[in-house]
Amino acid sequence: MKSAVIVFPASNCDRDAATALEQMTGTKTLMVWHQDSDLPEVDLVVLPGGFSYGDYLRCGAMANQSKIMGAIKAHAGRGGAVLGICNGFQVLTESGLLPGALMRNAGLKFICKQVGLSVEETQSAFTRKYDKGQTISLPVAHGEGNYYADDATLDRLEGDGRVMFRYQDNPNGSARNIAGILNEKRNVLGLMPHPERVVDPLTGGTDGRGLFQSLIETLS
Amino acid sequence: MTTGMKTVTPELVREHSLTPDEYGRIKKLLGREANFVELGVFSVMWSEHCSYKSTRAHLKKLPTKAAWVIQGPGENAGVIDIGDGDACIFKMESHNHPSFIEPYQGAATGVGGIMRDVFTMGARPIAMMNALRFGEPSHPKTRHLVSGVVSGIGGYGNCMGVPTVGGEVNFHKSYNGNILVNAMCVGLARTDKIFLSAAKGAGNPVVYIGSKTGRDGIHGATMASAEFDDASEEKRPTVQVGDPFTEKLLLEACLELMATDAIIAIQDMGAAGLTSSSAEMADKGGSGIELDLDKVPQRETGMTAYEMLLSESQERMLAVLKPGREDQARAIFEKWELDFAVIGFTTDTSRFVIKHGGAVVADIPVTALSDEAPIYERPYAKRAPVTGAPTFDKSKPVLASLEKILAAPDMASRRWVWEQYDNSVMNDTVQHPGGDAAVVRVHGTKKALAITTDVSPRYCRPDPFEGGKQAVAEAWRNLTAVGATPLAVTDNLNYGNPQKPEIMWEIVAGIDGIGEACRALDFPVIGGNCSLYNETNGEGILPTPAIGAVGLLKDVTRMATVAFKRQGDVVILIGETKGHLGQSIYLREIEGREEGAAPMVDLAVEKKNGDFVRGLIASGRVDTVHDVSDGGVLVSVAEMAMAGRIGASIGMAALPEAAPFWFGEDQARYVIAAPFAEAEKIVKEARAAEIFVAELGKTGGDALVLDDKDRVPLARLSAAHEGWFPRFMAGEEIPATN
Amino acid sequence: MKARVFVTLKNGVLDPQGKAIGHALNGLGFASVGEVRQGKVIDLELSETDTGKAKAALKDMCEKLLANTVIEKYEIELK
Amino acid sequence: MKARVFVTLKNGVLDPQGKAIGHALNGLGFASVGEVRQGKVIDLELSETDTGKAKAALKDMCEKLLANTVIEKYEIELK
Ligand SMILES: Nc1ncnc2c1ncn2[C@@H]1O[C@H](COP(=O)(O)OP(=O)(O)O)[C@@H](O)[C@H]1O
Ligand SMILES: [Mg+2]
Repeated sequence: MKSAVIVFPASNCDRDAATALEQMTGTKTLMVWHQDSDLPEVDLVVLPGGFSYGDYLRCGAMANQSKIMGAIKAHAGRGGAVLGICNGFQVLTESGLLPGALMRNAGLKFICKQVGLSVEETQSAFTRKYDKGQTISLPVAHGEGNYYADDATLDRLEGDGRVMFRYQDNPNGSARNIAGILNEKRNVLGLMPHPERVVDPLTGGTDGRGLFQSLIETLS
Repeated sequence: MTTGMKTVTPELVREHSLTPDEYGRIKKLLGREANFVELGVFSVMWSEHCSYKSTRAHLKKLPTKAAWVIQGPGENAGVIDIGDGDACIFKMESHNHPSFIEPYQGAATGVGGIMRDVFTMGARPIAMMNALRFGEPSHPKTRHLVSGVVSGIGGYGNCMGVPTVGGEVNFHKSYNGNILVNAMCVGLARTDKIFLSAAKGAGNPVVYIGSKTGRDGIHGATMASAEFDDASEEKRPTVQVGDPFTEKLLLEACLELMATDAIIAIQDMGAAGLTSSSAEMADKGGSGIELDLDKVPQRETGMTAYEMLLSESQERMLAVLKPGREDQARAIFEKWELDFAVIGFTTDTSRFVIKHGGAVVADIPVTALSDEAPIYERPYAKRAPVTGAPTFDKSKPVLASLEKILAAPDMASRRWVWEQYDNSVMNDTVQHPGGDAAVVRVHGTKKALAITTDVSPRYCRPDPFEGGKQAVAEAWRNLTAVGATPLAVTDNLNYGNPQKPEIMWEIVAGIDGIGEACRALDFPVIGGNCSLYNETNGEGILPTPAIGAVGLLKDVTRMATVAFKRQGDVVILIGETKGHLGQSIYLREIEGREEGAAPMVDLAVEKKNGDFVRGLIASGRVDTVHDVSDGGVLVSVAEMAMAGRIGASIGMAALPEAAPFWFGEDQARYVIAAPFAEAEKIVKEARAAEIFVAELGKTGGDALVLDDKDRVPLARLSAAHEGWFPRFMAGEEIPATN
Repeated sequence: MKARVFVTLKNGVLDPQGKAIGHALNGLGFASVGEVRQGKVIDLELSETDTGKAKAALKDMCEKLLANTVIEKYEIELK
Repeated sequence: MKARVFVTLKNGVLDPQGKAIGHALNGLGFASVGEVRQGKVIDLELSETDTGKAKAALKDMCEKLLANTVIEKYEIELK
């Protein structure tokens, strides 16, 4: 599986995503600058966590205006896999590739902690290696991860089996405990927790590996 | 163009916090009267903050050398060799005053400032710590300050993508009007890629990079000057606003430039901005410098030379490049959308020359701003250290006292604080906040750095010397407790007004204590910062010499954590317990008194016990260790139990008095836990080595059981320990004491 | 020309920040305070001199960047 | 009664957000955009019916909570 990580100004989990991917795939990850207009030929595009443009105005809003977004939309349109983690998820909702929006945490504070998630759906390139209903523990680290969408959208997401992860103990006020969702074509995933931070037992656990293994199995 | 020039009068000199004697010295050095701009330059360069005029003579006594020290004090940060061509660069700095005025921005810019000190030397920051002191919880300002400072630290550090991995939080009434915000940054570089600030050579371009210059933070002393009167209050904010987004770009751009060989010298613009960075670079390089202020990128119109030279706008750096490399550098900064301008050049005149609007507005010998700055041997008056052992009520039930102590403001879990910090970004955090020291892996290796900050100000007031020693010893102990070899120290000396002989003595004794401990433990001081005049209404803060320290784990899989890991492990106490209750948490929280002598640190014993424990961890025999500090042995055992969610049954036969043993704060002690067979061997070896050792009991169950009769469920202890901070911050609890 | 853009949450979208402010104000003794909503105000200097063109450009800016119309609405004011 | 409070950074205080927004708008081709400053707008419902009292209370709220007068200024509007 070949993958690319997009680097926006003040992305800061770009290296983490690349390191996790390299560790899992054994192949070099390509780093792509936000000003580029083309993507290299890859199976997976990752929009990493961080504070693109300082999270000024709205998280992900300015990154969504980057040149590279055109190529990412085209890649997604062709069915290519896109993974948005944390700030990457915010960019995806801002761009319309995923529905809804991520608002300020209900507690109004930044939260960094390990949270329990249930894997809601395993019918996807991102989650097939997990068991349905499995509980996994991933870290969150965000100030604006409070998922919002109108009821009709939420019903549709649930009806289509596109809610992929739910919080067991909602840390941020997200509607219906949603932590991660898929797009309609099931090739774009956005989630607030950080799977790339849990691929090494020494630094927090290995519960994030399943996501990368799923992708490797599907895309290789 | 307004030159902002005005005549220098005695009045103006005083407004710049310079004494008549100091101004006399300035005239002599210049051979004439200073003009207004020059007066401003001298006032900041000769300020306590920049010149260390009260402490310089004493700081010289600190040990700064060891085989592994690459760069000691004097540069933006200290550097140590951690093997394999890797260098660790770190420093700690205070942002006390701004954080009191505007907690969010004050703390945020403190974080930004210390990060620049570290990355200006070529390091990528990999970890942040912060040591915070607030007033008593019941003070009306405290909650607001805690909330603002913590979110400011998080706001800046989180955006930078550098994990904040630990620190300290204390509450005490002496900080009611003067909080302390000390931030520490640790970075990594290669030993052959370290950048210094010496602007050697003449004719080399001086470049300005980062954010534009505005009228931020211009020295308070100059506020009264008439020049500003026409402008509204609004024009001169004394508090700077941090822009972590720009800092992140500046970090990446600087590291990119540093990967080339275009740089001769580089330095961040910290306190006194353009003035101190340029003067210090010229001074260190033995050169002169000439700057043209018209070329400085400016955020506002009509700025005077005085304003530009004294501005403390954030997120700016100054570099001296090899001639001809300007375009290469400019391309990098343009890519990162940062300002870049050639604003001057180095000279061979040894003079600091500033031009504005085509005219020379300052012309000063460089050494007048550095070596010739006054140094004061301020008089100090020794106060006899407080001695004696306090009395206490022997009938108080031990476990009830424990529960109360675990929920005391200084002892309760800091989870509320560190959950607002991204402590796992960069994916190398091996020990998160909550343990003895944070452990951060050196990316891509099996090595790791252990990091801690420590000081017990309550010991430093009754005995500044022992308190200074103790701060170093505790830092060394915390590093040892995770299995690291302690390597070096950065200090942050927070004291009151040095012009008061009693305070000056606290400073001198504190430095002496730190020096003695660092020498005995082979733990050199490679950098530091002094913050003096921490007073309100004539009341000084508790002397607070915070010690930041770094150690090395050669193999991160050979590491200890505080959590109990298995049922049935033997719990062992290493180190002698005499039962020292003077100035202890027990005395303060249970008896409501701050009395008695501070505990003494026997440095030889400290070293012996620590080396023994570290040996056990390094050989893979022990993985569960906690040092004994605030609150004593029982608090350590309880913390280990809560962290591991495994209880323990402990006891001590034939104790004449329970409280001194369980809550005494004797130094040089550790609690460890190991399986039975291993534990037997450890006890034998310790005895053979003449190290005090005692078996306290066994791990197991879901309660803490004392002497086989009293018990308290862990869930209850955890609820007390975890509950206080969130309740306090939610406004549900305002304790009357402390 | 100077312009002011207001970006506020749509009715029906929960505003925890506004709620917290209202709560704090009540706590401070301002009993008369009912619902509170917080939004953003963005002040812009425009070199454009034609009001019509400026308005159109501002609308475009709001749609493209300044507001997220999934959750926010905007108002434009020219001065 | 409804009130609107504007809280904006004082002149001269760096506004990183405004700066970034201005930059982004220029990047999107809105060349006419010069300086941009971002602030907060707070909409409050007040049960108070006396305008004078409301104004005084709002001023008090701004000083005590809504604005950080070290770096921010405020304006009050009653509607
Ligand atoms: N301001 C802070 N920021 C982050 N972590 C903190 C802070 N204050 C305390 N901590 C963490 O809480 C834990 C307990 O702190 P403390 O009681 O001071 O430890 P010790 O006594 O071992 O020095 C440590 O892991 C420390 O790093
Ligand atoms: Mg400790």
